Amino acid sequence: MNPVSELKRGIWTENAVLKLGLGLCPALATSSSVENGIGMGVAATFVLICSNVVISAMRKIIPSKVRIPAFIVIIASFVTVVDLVMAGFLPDLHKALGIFIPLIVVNCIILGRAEAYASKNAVLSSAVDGIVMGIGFTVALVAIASVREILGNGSFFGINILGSGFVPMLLMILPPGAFLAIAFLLAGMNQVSAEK
Amino acid sequence: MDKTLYISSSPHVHEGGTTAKAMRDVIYALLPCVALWIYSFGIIKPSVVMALCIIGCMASEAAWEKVRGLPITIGDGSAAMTGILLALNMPPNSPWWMALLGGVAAIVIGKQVFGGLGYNPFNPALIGRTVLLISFPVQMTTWMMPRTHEITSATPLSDVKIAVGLTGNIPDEIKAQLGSVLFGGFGGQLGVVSGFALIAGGCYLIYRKVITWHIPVSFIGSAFVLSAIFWAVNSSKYPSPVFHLFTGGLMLGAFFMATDWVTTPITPKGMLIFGAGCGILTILIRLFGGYPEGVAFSILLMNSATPIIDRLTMPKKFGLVTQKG
Amino acid sequence: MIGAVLSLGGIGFLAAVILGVAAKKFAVEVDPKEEAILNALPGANCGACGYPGCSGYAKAVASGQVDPSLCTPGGKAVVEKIAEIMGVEAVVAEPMVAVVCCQGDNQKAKDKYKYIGVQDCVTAQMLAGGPKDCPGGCLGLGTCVVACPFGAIEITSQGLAVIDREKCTGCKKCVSACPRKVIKMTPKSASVHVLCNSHDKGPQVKGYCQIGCIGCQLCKRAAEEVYAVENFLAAVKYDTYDAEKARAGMEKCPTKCIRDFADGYPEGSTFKP
Amino acid sequence: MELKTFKGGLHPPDNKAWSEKKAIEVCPLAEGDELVILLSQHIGAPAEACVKKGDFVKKGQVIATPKGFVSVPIHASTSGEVISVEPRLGTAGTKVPAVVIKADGQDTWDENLSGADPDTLTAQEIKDRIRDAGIVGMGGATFPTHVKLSPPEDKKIDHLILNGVECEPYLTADHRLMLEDPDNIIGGILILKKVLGVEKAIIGIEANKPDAIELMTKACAGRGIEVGALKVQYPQGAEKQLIYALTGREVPSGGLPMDCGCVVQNVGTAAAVNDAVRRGIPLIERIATVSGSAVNEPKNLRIKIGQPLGKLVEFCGGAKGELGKIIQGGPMMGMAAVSLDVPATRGTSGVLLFSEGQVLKEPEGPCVRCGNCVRACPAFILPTEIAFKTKKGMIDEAEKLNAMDCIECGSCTYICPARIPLIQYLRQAKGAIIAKRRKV
Amino acid sequence: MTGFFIILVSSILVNNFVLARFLGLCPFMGVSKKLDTAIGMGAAVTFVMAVAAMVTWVIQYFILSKFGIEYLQTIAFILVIASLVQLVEMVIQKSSPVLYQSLGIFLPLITTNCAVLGLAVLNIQVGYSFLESVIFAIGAALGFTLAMVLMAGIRERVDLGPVPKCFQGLPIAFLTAGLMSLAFMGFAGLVKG
Repeated sequence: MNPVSELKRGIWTENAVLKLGLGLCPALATSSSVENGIGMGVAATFVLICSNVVISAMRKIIPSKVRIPAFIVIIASFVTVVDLVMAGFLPDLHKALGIFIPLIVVNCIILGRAEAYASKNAVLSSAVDGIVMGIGFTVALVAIASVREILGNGSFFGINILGSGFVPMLLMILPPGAFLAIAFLLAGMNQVSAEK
Repeated sequence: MDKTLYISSSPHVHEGGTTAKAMRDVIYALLPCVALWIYSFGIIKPSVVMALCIIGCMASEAAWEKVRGLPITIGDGSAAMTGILLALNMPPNSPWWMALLGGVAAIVIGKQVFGGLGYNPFNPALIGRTVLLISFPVQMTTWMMPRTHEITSATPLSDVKIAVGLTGNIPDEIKAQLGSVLFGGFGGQLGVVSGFALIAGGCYLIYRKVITWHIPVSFIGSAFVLSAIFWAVNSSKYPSPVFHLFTGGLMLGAFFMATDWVTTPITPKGMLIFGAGCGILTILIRLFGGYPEGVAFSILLMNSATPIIDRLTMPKKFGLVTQKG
Repeated sequence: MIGAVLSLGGIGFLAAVILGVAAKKFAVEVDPKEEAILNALPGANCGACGYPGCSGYAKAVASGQVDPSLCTPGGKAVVEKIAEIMGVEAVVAEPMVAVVCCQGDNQKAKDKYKYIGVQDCVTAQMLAGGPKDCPGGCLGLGTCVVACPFGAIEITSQGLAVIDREKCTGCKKCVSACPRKVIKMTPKSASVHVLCNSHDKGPQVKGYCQIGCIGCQLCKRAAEEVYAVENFLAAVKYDTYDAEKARAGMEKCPTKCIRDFADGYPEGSTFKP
Repeated sequence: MELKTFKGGLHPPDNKAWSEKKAIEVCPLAEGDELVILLSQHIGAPAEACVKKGDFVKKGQVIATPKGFVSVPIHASTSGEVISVEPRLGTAGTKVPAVVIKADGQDTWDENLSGADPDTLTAQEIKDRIRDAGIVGMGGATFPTHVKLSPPEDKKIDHLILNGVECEPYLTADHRLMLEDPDNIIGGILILKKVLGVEKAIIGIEANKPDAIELMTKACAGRGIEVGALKVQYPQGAEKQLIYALTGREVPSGGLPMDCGCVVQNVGTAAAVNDAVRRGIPLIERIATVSGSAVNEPKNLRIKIGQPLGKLVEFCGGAKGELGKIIQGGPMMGMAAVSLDVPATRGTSGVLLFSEGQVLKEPEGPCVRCGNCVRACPAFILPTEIAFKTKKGMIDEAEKLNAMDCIECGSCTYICPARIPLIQYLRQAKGAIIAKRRKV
Repeated sequence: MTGFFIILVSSILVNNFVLARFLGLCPFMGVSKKLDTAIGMGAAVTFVMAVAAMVTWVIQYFILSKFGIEYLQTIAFILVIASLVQLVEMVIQKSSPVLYQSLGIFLPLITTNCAVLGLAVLNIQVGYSFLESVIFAIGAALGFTLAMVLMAGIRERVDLGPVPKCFQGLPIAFLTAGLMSLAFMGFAGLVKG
């Protein structure tokens, strides 16, 4: 297993958000600032890695008939852990992400990886899969969030970078801006991969 | 056979109209309003805004088509028309970059992304305006007083909205002014300064058969009826129907934006529903919504319902009626 | 802690019991073979098998009454896979490709009239029998291009339909789409074909096309086993095809209406042999 | 005068002034002229030639016999020698079976033809005479008349409608016929009324022919025939629209006029019926308008079936300027011909020559959804939606949008600012739907 | 009564689940290609949401709160919703094959529809009463359906148009959704709350 190619797979070729169209809800909802995006990305990555490991370890003892409910319960447990940890240590971020923390449970990426990868592969490679997929998700979130924060607020990671002369385009941090940003990002990705 | 002839499917004659001709008609119909608009707000600034909007539209259309290797269609006048309509929807004292940006947004995300003329589901000019309104609420609501050119953020609609929001009633001093709405004297969108020019332009379009009466009549009619009902219930809180019709962008919307061919229903019945929906939503947003003006939103909302309306109002084909006698 | 375990366990248990009972009570059978076959099929829904889409064909094969070798686009691999699922022996038919039997592009063939209208061969054919003077020639308006589910057909810069022999899967969609029946199915192994579809007599053909078959019989004389001439139109006998002999006949053709695709595609095509 | 009309449609400039004042002239036929008589000049099974090369035929003699019920015989239009029986270039631009006669210049009638008093004949005998005379709808559709006159038992017919609308621009043939030969028309109407056993007969005439309305009203007075003046609106002369305008009845979708108790006949057909029954003359001649921007002298002609279009044009002073298009029939529904060698048929109501500059060459643009086609459509369907679906090959969708109800009047295409050949897409859709239905 | 009305209007128009709250985007994008399926999906979501709102409300207040284990909310809710959806699917498949044909295919999609879980969590966060929860659920589902039906209508048209290659598929769908969301901004402030 080549870590570079794996990473490339997670970030580019099989990027969950930008290539496969998974995990869209949090990608749009929590990308109004780069900070939120990273917070969401890290939280989801954590859940992804843990659930991948546990499911991979238990893949032989879970009967295939009830595997989906079992997966969901495992994922939900980790989400609860993240929820509690964030509430305790990062109350502001927890508040900003709000309902989308519990909603990590139904993030299709996580269940998708569990079903497509972790339930068929060994623990170690499942963990790596979780890491790269999580990084891919985080990268996508940061990309969307960067566009939105820079255009919509004139800042990056909370730091004003475009100076005071810039009039922020409020639209970009509002819901329509999220849709437009991801639309153009996706189109750009398509264009780049078509030209390759 | 020495010479090959032309062969095509019947009919072999044509009425003569082209899309470009119709677009030109719309531009002609707008000219009086444009002239009045520029005149009322002091020639130079509004002219620059108008020019930049048109340039933004036409240049982005040409550039987009050039990049995609398509035939350049700015000659059909539709981009220019979008630019003019966009300008009429903006404060005459807008900053230059806003006019340009509005034009680009209108053409790129409002039209070309969908494949160009004929395929856009939303009115490009209104997309441009709404993007600007939401992005730059301050700049987009900094109006000028006609003739005096005094900078103000007040329009009759926002005055009423603020007053009602604060006190629950329209104060008498504002009420006294509302009567003069027909004759201008207020800051704000085009409707204030040239309501009559817009009506004349609209009638010209109907006469030229570019548009039909359905949408303007049902738009204005439903807005009138609904606002009249509210006014009759409580005239101290809700302004009169005449006030509603002649303020903001209602006339412009009813004659020029809601009648946009591409984004509105094709069946006459659908057009009536479309117009009525626009009128009702406009009044509801004005009276109860967060924004003082609702014409642009209501038309965009109805644009999104156009395919459904078209489907629901498909005419009953000939010969489907049950035989009488 | 105990409350948590108990209640969550309770909810889980309850849900499991309900689902378990429901699964028994509401069980609906699905043929696993059908699903396996559907997964094995290419999923192009091209209809070459004669069934409405891949799922229709999967159902038919699973019922055991239909030959598993009807999927031409899938080729040998798919047939073998299906045969394996069904537990029968695979019989793979000789792969076929479609060929546009015409080289009369807008340089070489005369037009009957100037056509204005919908760019579609079927529609143009309805108007005075199509703009080409030749009654069988390719109209080049691209109805077959639209019909091809595999993107294997292009219209050359000179207005002639050409089929890529590599991309063609033999699904016959173009054959039924063409209003002039100028596309024919041929064995993929044969690369020499008579590219003309006019049954008119020699002088008439010469009148409207520089590259049409005039029925002169020269190819037949050079290679009797490979060529036949019927109704003033030469044809390759694919049953007794032989590359060398076919080329011998091809070289004799005075109008060059016989082409070996190994030498290249007609002028203006972007396809490479 | 209150004018009746239908819903939808439009009003193209009629350009009738060029020929409406011109009296009908006989298009001459000289010795040695070739007449190409196509064996399929009607809707239905083609007739089968019963003469062979070298035979001498007389004017009015049967040269091809009908095959099947929906078919009619074909007659020689003049006397002369059959020089070949072979496929010739036909109206549709392809080669179709034809009998070619070389005129002997004598124009000798077949002596076996004889007329009869319709009052002494039964309905069936009249119908037989009509069929034997080869009479078909003269409006251009060329549906065999005897079939139209034989509705099934369960269809009660109470209206005979005569189509004198001539809503196609340029054409004035029916107009002139009504002005010059009203008695022949009325005679035919009376025969048709007797065959159908109906009390009520209405002649529909568009208001742009006031002289014809006046004349026909006067001539019909007291003979149980009404004249209905109609608004000038295209396609007023389409069967279903005409019935609606005159009676307020709608022909059911997918049905025929007889399904609402009506039979529609062209005025020209009525005249031909009169000739056939009373005088025994088969359908070998008809009135046609030769007009258009590329004709020197537009005229109304009495032509012989089988005369090449070129002869007709020649008699009208020939073509002028650069010829771009030849149209058989009217400009709205007529078919473009590939050459002037194409012979006139029983359905040739007009020959229009358009100059090069008049040919519509604008490329098809994107639909801007102006809705003009929807408002113009007399069948109340959505032409542009159907065209759009057809373009994408979505034939089932097109069928759901009632593509089959299109009457191909061409109004949508005439009015379309994007110059989309809507009607061609509709024909494509209809063809595909029919093919699909056959397959199922 | 006005309270219910406000909840309804707010959840359908102002805070539309899809266009303003970004909930349920996956099925929104996936199922809005055709109008008929969009309507079917809308009906299925409405039904499931209403039932889920009721069940989760009961669980929250009669089990989780009783035992003081609110932190298990996520696990309990998702468990219940997943089972519920599967149960509904099985029942429909057996009892009405016709309904299953038109509706059933959407049911598995609903399990991972964050709108359902989001709704359940929101109900508890806002502290709605049982009846309010149900009203909110119905409003949210209607809003979801409305957005999806409008979207499907537009997409049926847009997808047939000459959309630039790189925008085909998801990008143009997002762009359309963005413009719809833009239009729905007009409802902002329509009701306070």
